[in-house]
Amino acid sequence: LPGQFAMIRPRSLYEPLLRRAMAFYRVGRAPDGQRWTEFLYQILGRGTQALARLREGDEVELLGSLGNSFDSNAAREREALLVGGGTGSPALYLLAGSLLEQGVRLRLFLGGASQGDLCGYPDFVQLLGEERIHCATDDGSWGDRGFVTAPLQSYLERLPREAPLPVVYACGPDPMLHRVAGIVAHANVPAQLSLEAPMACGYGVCVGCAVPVRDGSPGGFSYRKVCTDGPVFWSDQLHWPS
Amino acid sequence: LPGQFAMIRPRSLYEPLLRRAMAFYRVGRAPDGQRWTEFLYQILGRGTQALARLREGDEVELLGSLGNSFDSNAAREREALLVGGGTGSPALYLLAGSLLEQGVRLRLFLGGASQGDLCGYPDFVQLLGEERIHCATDDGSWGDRGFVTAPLQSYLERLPREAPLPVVYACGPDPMLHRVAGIVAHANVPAQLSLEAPMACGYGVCVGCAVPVRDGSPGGFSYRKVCTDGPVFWSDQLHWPS
Amino acid sequence: MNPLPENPLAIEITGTSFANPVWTASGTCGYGLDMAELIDLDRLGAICTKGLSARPLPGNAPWRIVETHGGMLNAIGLQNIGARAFVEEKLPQLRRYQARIVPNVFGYTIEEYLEAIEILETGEGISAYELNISCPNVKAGGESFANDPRQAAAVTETVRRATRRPVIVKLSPNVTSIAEAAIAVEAAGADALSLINTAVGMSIDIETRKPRLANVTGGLSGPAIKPIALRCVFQAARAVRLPLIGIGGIATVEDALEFLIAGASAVQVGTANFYDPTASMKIVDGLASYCQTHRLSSIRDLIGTIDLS
Amino acid sequence: MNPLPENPLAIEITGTSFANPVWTASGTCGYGLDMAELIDLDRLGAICTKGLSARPLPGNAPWRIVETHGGMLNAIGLQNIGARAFVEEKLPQLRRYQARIVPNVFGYTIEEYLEAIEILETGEGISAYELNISCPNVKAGGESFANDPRQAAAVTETVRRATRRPVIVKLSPNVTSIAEAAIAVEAAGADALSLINTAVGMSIDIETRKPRLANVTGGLSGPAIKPIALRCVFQAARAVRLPLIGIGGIATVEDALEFLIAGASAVQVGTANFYDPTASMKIVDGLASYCQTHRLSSIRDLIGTIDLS
Ligand SMILES: Cc1cc2nc3c(=O)[nH]c(=O)nc-3n(C[C@H](O)[C@H](O)[C@H](O)COP(=O)(O)OP(=O)(O)OC[C@H]3O[C@@H](n4cnc5c(N)ncnc54)[C@H](O)[C@@H]3O)c2cc1C
Ligand SMILES: Cc1cc2nc3c(=O)[nH]c(=O)nc-3n(C[C@H](O)[C@H](O)[C@H](O)COP(=O)(O)OP(=O)(O)OC[C@H]3O[C@@H](n4cnc5c(N)ncnc54)[C@H](O)[C@@H]3O)c2cc1C
Ligand SMILES: Cc1cc2nc3c(=O)[nH]c(=O)nc-3n(C[C@H](O)[C@H](O)[C@H](O)COP(=O)(O)O)c2cc1C
Ligand SMILES: Cc1cc2nc3c(=O)[nH]c(=O)nc-3n(C[C@H](O)[C@H](O)[C@H](O)COP(=O)(O)O)c2cc1C
Ligand code: FES
Ligand code: FES
Repeated sequence: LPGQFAMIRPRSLYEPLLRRAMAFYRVGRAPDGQRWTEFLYQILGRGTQALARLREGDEVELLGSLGNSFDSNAAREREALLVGGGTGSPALYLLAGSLLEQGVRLRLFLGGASQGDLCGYPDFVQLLGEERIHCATDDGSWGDRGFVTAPLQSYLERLPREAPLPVVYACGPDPMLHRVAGIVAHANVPAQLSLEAPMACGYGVCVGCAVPVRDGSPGGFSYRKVCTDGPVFWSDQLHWPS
Repeated sequence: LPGQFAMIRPRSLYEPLLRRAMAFYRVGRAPDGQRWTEFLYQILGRGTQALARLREGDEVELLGSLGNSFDSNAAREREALLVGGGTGSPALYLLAGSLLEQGVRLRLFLGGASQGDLCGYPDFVQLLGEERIHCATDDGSWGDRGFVTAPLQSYLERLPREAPLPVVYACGPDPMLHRVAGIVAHANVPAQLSLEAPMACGYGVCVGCAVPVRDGSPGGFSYRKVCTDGPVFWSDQLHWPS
Repeated sequence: MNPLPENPLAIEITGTSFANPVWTASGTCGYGLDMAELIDLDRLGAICTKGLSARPLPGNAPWRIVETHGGMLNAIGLQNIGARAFVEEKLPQLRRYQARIVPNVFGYTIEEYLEAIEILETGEGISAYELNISCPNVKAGGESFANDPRQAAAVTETVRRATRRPVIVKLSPNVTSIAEAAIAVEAAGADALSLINTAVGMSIDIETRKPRLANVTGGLSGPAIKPIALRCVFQAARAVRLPLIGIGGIATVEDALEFLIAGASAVQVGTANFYDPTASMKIVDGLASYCQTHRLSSIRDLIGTIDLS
Repeated sequence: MNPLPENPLAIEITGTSFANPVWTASGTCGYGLDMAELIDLDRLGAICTKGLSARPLPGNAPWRIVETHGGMLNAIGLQNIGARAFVEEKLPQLRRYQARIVPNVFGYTIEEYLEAIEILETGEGISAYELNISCPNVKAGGESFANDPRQAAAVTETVRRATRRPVIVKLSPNVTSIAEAAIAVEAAGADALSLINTAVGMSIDIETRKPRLANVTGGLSGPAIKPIALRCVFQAARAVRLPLIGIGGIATVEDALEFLIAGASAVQVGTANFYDPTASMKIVDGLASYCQTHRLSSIRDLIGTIDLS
């Protein structure tokens, strides 16, 4: 389901130990009935370097599908605004596809440090067409210069008052999601955010991936697990440390 | 030089940490003048598994040439008997070649647990011809059943008294070398043994590869480094723990 | 031949029998139930739960984990649902499986340990308690109970008096002498020792210059610490007569065998559950075939057989 | 702009200047000379020699090393040529290089430390001594000097009185409180601390059931222990005012930076020399470019800048 992920690492490699969380990017069924799935990752550290050394035919250890998924029903009768930053963008591809199938109008805001960090851009262009995609890069090498949250914000501000409120789906690094949360709160727009957190297990046993979620407990929040309670949370549920 | 080795591991792999010692198996110069070298290894543990995952074009980190070498002059005017066990055999290939060049008569005794452990057998056959190779395997799957030291011993025993004494060059696991040492001591034949020892550095700084060598010190021996003082020692120098 | 072949993997620890010596370690298998989809809990020797306290605890702020070479650091902050919720919500479900249930228990004072035990005493189907003594003793300047053999003994003695169930004391490697710690808690009435808990470590983000863990320091676990853990088991086996349960970097059957040979009667699989969820099952299978290929009628015949000649 | 740009990597430890904070660790670079073919000894901050004793020592029987996940165990048994042979045969050659020379010194009694120091005092070109206090004190039941802060202080004090050269005391991680150890040797007159030595560990061959090391236990080193080492440096930096030299699993410039930020004034590269002989050179280069990209006029401005806010 859109937003779910798997924990993967190359088979019988000793280091790094922990599997890496990867959102399902594309899935399908081959003519012979075999199911396939595609992940899209950016080479950042030891885990992704190890994945990058794999060659055709090499095996990976994979645990999934894990986590909850985006609620695409929330977009019924509304426009869907997808916001992806860096390695968060791949998580939106399946969602975009299923929203399109449901006939939802949608728009994608893609951000990254530089042009090469706009993960999946060519595939998104094919799926949605360039005119529905707004890009922003920190260095201005593609699209606007600056954070991807800027075009989102100005889009929301320019929406006609009478139009039905859109719904936002976002996935990316914490600082981006924090900004998105501020923008949607101000605009009174509902938003689903898919979080990244350091994960050891991915299936709920290590409690390493904790994120503060508002509730009735004494401190005003308690820790939930991104891997099993998430990775997708409603923006207004999240408690952002100040 | 025959008997020298290199310390190698795949480039930018995190685990295992330590390089593995590998004897130079074959060396040469390509038509374009580039030098090449070949190693022959048996997949045993983590280090050799990692090497086995390399594909054409992958890089390795290599430190060498390291260590001393077999003294092929010792075989002048004599017959040379080469004894290789398991992963020790590759160290003898260059030696065999250079002895042949010097016109030395030679004979090879190859041992291993099973047929597949007779490292380099096909290459040795090409170099020496089958008739000059005696094989022994623990399980009898090729050649004699039993230790490779048995055919060596009976060969030495059947040598005519008046013949000049041969010289033995051996490389293999400790128990084999220990047996060889006993046999050559009994037959009064000189022997050079190339030792294997666990090595961390290979260039003399860790002192992990110690082997007791007879000398005038109080205990009757002191520890030498296999990597820089060896790997080749005269059999009668070595102090075997009882 | 024996007409009723015994289970070669069965072991006994202070009068309680376990189907095999492979347990999952506290904090690495939740309350056991989350593992049920991935492994066969009926084939596990025992489950040590996430550390339970008398009252629920929220845990530390993120980040709580960092990967390191050969291991990971964690500073979860002992987040748990509390002993009462465990007894009421988790225990009834967990009892449906054959794996024995060993709640891991902690407190910040001796009284809190006692409170937690009293709540757990109301639950049925508990085979033993494992006391985590590596947490700070707020009444003794915040030093860990494990850092002072007298404090460790004091907790042990108090809990020992409060229950008839076996009490396993979990030792910390962050001490000058593991033997001294083992002797102290043996004298205080422990029925068995499990060792080791994590080693205190740290990691710094060189860009922000902040500790990577919100808690600054954390506990190092995984294969990186295996040699330390094995040494601790070996030393404890020489110091006390209690059954020992080996923990620390165990991921394969070879690892488990090393600990048994060093003197452990059972082992716990911790961090390996994260990166190889079926590790414990592979170890159970591996031990069974080891017994077969080595003609051991019982894995017990391997315990403590290290050859020092 | 400064017409004579200073060396941004220069550091000073108790009045002695070092061209850079990158040293090679005792026991991992021999007497320095074996490294000369592989690295440029003129570009190294200092060389800590293999541990030297008053008289030569033969060392342990093989096997002396075992590889572990992320590290290795060693039990070399302190094999060395003795302080006298070092002064006569190695020191004159070693002095030709720019790297400062720091003999690592040990003994099995306080008197033996003193004897070794007295011999080394006859040598010229020595910048400081590093005392290895992790070896057994045969006059105190064979426990390591490092295991008892009073014994550690006693060695420090004796050596401190016997020389005008700076005395660096090398701490062991195998203690309950590294802070207590640091405070004790600071009070005894140490000029600087280096930490950590190896962590005691063990490995067993499951086929023979024998320890893999002839010495049974050995010292764990390498990236596996880096988080423990960094924590020790951090804790010592909070406990004492002495300059600290960080050691433990340092293999890259990122590792070195972590230790500097945690409070180390210099670092030593150990096990990494084995599997990446040029590691120390890469770290020197890496620190230089770090200073450049981060606009630091001196690496000293980084020391102890950990941000705990
Ligand atoms: C639910 C989920 C889905 C994900 N989907 C994808 C995906 O589809 N494609 C993809 O490329 N990545 C995805 N990620 C991120 C991925 O799991 C790895 O964290 C990332 O690839 C870095 O791993 P690495 O081994 O390369 O880097 P590491 O060696 O782990 O670290 C490299 C650098 O990244 C930093 N870093 C590591 N983890 C995080 C984190 N969680 N947040 C911030 N910084 C971090 C480290 O501090 C370090 O500086 C996802 C993460 C989650 C939680
Ligand atoms: C000078 C020298 C030259 C060598 N040349 C070759 C060569 O040409 N080809 C080749 O295949 N190998 C050679 N070796 C052996 C090689 O260095 C490795 O030790 C061997 O390949 C095993 O490495 P591994 O990583 O596969 O196994 P590891 O994971 O290191 O260990 C696998 C198994 O082998 C055992 N083992 C490891 N090292 C030794 C040892 N030194 N003696 C006995 N048992 C050991 C371990 O205990 C373990 O059971 C040489 C060794 C030396 C010292
Ligand atoms: C994420 C995590 C949480 C842990 N929580 C606890 C705990 O609550 N109580 C406890 O006694 N030990 C806890 N431990 C320690 C483990 O039970 C075990 O002793 C340690 O991790 C060493 O084993 P390993 O290397 O196999 O992980 C925890 C370990 C990890 C990694
Ligand atoms: C093979 C070997 C020999 C060592 N010998 C000594 C020694 O003689 N004296 C000493 O103080 N430390 C000795 N050490 C410890 C190292 O100097 C260093 O403190 C330790 O290995 C941790 O650093 P590392 O992880 O970078 O190796 C030795 C370490 C190794 C691996
Ligand atoms: S990653 Fe382990 S509980 Fe979420
Ligand atoms: S392998 Fe290090 S000294 Fe020989």
